[in-house]
Amino acid sequence: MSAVVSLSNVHKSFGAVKVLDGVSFEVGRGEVAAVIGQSGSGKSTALRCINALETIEDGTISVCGHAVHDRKLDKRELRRDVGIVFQSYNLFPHLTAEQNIMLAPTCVKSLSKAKARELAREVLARVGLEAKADHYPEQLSGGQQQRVAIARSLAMQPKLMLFDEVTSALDPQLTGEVLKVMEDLARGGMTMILVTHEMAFARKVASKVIYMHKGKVWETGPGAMLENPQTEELKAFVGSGL
Amino acid sequence: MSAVVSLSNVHKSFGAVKVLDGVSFEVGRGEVAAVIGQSGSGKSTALRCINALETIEDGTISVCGHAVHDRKLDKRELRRDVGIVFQSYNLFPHLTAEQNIMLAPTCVKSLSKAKARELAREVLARVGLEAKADHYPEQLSGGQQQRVAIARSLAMQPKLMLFDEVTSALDPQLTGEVLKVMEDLARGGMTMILVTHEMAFARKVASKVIYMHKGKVWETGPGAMLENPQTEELKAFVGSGL
Amino acid sequence: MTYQFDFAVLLPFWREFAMGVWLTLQLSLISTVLGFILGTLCAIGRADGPPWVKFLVATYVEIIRNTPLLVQVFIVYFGIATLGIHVSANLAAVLALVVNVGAYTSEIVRAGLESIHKSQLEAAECLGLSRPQTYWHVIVRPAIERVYPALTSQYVLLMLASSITSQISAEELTAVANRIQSDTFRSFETYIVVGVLYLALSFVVRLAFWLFGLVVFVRRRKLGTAL
Amino acid sequence: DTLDEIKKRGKILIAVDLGSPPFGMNDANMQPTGSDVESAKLIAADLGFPLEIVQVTSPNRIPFLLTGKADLVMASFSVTDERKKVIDFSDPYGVIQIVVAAPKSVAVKDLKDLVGKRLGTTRGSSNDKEATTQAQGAEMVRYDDDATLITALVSGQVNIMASSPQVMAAVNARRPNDPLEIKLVLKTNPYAAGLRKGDDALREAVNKVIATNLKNGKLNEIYTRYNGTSLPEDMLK
Amino acid sequence: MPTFTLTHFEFLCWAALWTVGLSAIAFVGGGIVGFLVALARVSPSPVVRGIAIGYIQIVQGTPLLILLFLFYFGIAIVGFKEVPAILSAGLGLTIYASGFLAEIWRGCIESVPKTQWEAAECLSLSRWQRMTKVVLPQAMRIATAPTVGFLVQIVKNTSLASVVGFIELSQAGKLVNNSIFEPFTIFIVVASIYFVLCYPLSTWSRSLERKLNVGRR
Ligand SMILES: Nc1ncnc2c1ncn2[C@@H]1O[C@H](COP(=O)(O)OP(=O)(O)OP(=O)(O)O)[C@@H](O)[C@H]1O
Ligand SMILES: Nc1ncnc2c1ncn2[C@@H]1O[C@H](COP(=O)(O)OP(=O)(O)OP(=O)(O)O)[C@@H](O)[C@H]1O
Ligand SMILES: [Mg+2]
Ligand SMILES: [Mg+2]
Repeated sequence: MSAVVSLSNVHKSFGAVKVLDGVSFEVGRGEVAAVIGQSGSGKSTALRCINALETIEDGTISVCGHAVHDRKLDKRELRRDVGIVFQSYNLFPHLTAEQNIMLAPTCVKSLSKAKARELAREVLARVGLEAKADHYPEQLSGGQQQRVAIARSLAMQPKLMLFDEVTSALDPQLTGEVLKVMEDLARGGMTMILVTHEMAFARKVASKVIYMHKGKVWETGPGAMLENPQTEELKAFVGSGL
Repeated sequence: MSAVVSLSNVHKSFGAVKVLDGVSFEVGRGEVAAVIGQSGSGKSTALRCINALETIEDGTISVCGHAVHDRKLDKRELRRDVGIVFQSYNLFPHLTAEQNIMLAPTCVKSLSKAKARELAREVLARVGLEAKADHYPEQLSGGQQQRVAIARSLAMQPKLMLFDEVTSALDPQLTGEVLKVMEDLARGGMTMILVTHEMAFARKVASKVIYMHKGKVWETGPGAMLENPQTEELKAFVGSGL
Repeated sequence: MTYQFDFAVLLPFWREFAMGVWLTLQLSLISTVLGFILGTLCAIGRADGPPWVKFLVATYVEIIRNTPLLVQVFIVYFGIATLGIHVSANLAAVLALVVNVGAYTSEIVRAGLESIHKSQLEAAECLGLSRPQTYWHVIVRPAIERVYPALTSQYVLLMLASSITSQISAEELTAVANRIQSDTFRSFETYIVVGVLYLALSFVVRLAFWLFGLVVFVRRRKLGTAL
Repeated sequence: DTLDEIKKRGKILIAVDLGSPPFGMNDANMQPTGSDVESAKLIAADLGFPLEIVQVTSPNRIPFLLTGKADLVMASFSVTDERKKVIDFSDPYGVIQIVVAAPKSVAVKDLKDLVGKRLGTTRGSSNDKEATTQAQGAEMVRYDDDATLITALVSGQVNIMASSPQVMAAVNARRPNDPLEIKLVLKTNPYAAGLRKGDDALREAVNKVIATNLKNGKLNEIYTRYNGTSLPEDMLK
Repeated sequence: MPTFTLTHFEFLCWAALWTVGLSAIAFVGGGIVGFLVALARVSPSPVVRGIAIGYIQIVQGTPLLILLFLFYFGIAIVGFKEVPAILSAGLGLTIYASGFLAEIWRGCIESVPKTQWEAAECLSLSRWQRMTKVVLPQAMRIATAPTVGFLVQIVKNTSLASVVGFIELSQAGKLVNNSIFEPFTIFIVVASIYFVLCYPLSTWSRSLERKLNVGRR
């Protein structure tokens, strides 16, 4: 089984609202999957389930060999393998960029301060922010904050990265900066799942596109499927989304 | 001298920032002057100086016969003659629409409650809001709030009305409601100065357009001047603004 | 007004005043540190503990906040004696002050904890931080930074309130004042002097907190945000 | 002067410390009682004025008098030279000893044995002053009033006291198992009513009443009733 | 040996009435003085503002105990000899409360946006009219919760009036203890009475605060 992530018949509700209604898909090693769909279709929830931020009611989720649906799951082990980046950055405001990045390696992997600092410089360089190591989040632009957040995840050397609309709070120029970093990652062979509204980006980078609608996976296929939608819903969505 | 408002070589700084750098213009009785210009060019500040909300460092301002630059100016007398409406409405949240309007006539002009109420109904009718007299600001839409703010100024029967971007917080439909009221006022012969981003409205209503740039009056002329800008700056501004 | 003021009478007592100031400072410092620890633990317990801890802390906070410190001091001093434990007045004073200020601290810190957004917690969780690590690095520290000004005010009030412990024989500043005024019969002058000393003390305490804040909250220093 | 003022006012204000049994305290119905209270009633009656009792504690007795909140202080107010500098005293109407008392188990033979021991007393009282000067090296534990001192002794917060035998009696009534006993007598002080300096007319009047009532035994009766012993012979003549 | 009886409880309850009375005096007096100080604190004149700041600093930087002593003896020194304890204790507490209430209310006044002041100014309202018709009505809504909260502090702090001989609840507790010597029982009862007085106020204050926050959202 070469699938890094595999969801099978996943169900999830918030109260009376059915948010995931039998979702199944697989993402293989080195693949870049783009999840698209209307607001409220359950994209974020699916991502959060993969990272065990939400518990599911039915179905199975396997991520890098961890059985995420299992109640006995060791979440901390799972999260050594999975990095996630949110739309709202969620940097720690009281720590500098560098300290934000160093926190997890020192706490979780027990790296020495010096080693962790070295690592931080390295990942900051990868996102093009060596110069901002000592800046606090509020001193950085949105795009820079988002890149620090990506660097923070990268520092844990995850096998899988999840991105939830990481560019939708940014203006076009800042969006460009962040997308560039993600493209680099994709080229470097990182397995990635990204929820995105950037159709152009999805088409360019994604090896697999997952279209969600009303809590279901409505259509799956390669990037090219966006040019030739099979269902009415995707047709409407792509028509409006571009 | 038929000028209701006349500014001559007005200077004003905030700390080290020069905001008004020798501003001069005149507005005659019954004229409608539109002040346009980029963000930060000093439009609002000029308006606030006319109403003595800011003190100036140099130059003279005469408004309806009051020497506004004079330290001994009786501000309350000035403000009986000048009404101002802000972008953010600034209605009093603890009073109903009617009470908002009645406040100044009863306090300042010592009108009886009954007279003031009659007056309030009258001006509310002029802005098309008779039905909303008993509503509190938070029960009104943005456009309705803005119209109540205009009515509140009108109730003092000012000789001059100042409007500072009164529509920029509103969506197009609400903007239309407010602009209609202002058009009516202009037709009624009210002297008005309006800071606005609505070029189309300026062109249609204004008898005089004042283009400000970097704290200076860059160009002045009739509404038609917008079709035929003399300076590079106005050309660029009109080009982008439309 | 026929009263003749005479502050010179108090001069020979400067050593006593100084001793009183010293004990007041000691009482305040110790109760501040211990009260802070107790209060922070309670706040965490109330925000994130099992139901019985929540209930316990809530009860503790409500009882303390709705009864006078004076009565609490008496209950501690005579209450634990009734149980057969005999402690010095200073220890009893510290105990009462800690119990008192712990409740107030817990309410302040709780407000700070609640102001930390849930997404911060999730971010730490997703980085694989354990619960205690998350608490320390991501929640407690920024929360305290946020409520630091409120805490400062509370601990200045604590310093002032420590005057009550003169009632159970702690020889702090107010006790010294009471003794000196009955020696010199210059009550008005004595209390004026002591009032001024307390004002100076509260200034010193505020200053100390400000300096401490500069050292501990690096970000505020670097960004120049007021404490 | 004060006597005129009393006449004008139509009542006399006498300060009594209700926190120092048996001189001043509350009975089971929370009414003021004690030898000072009864003496004050007697003196007020003989002076011919209705009495109003003003409550004081030992540290604030003198300020009360000096600031005119009371005309007369009758609060087991020992006559000392220092106090005489600031206020006047009437003739004594009682005596009070300053003693060091401790349980049997504590060995105290002379002042040296007190070094390093904790000695409970009432802040600002003459007991406080006497013990502080005589028992050098002892640690003084001062409470605001006798009531708190007694509570502290009964609850065992302190074990040795420098106060009056009357306080000791009050303590012993509440700790029958391990009673205190008198170890040292530091001083025997006559106590008297305190007045503002220069209130000579009032002092004369009060002195006359005290002399009469010492002679007719009424004051001694009151003293004996509350203190368990009678006044010294030489005061009664 | 007498024990704690209904008589004593009754005595304590009567004393609690004095606590309530003293609190009322402190609250009303402190409210009036505090209101004036709060107005002075936001006055346009730097001198008036400075005096108000100084007053608040001094009151907030001195222990209530010392304030009470100062007033108790100070009043007599300036010549009012027969002022009853309740008045001088009331005065001390009034000054104390005014210092804190002034600061609370200043915060509420300043939390009314500056644009409201400007709007009122532009309608030609006088400074007094701006304050009373526009700012205060808005500030008052914000002020209720912290004010009620501070009322709890006042009720509790009247216990310190015992040190100047005023017989309120705490002093009554001491007196009862004096005659029956059950410190633990008595002070627990005393604490309970305070709790009964204060708890409803705290709860009320908190519910007001919640309502306000909901309203703002
Ligand atoms: N914690 C929650 N409690 C209740 N309902 C929730 C919660 N989180 C999400 N939902 C609901 O679940 C549905 C799906 O949410 P989800 O965030 O997964 O959508 P999405 O596809 O990510 O949309 P968007 O593009 O707007 O982010 C929505 O209707 C949302 O209101
Ligand atoms: N109270 C103030 N203190 C300091 N600087 C100010 C203040 N008010 C305005 N400024 C500065 O003065 C300049 C001019 O401001 P002004 O509000 O007059 O511009 P404007 O033309 O109205 O712009 P906009 O279209 O954005 O409203 C700006 O650079 C602004 O930052
Ligand atoms: Mg989403
Ligand atoms: Mg503007």
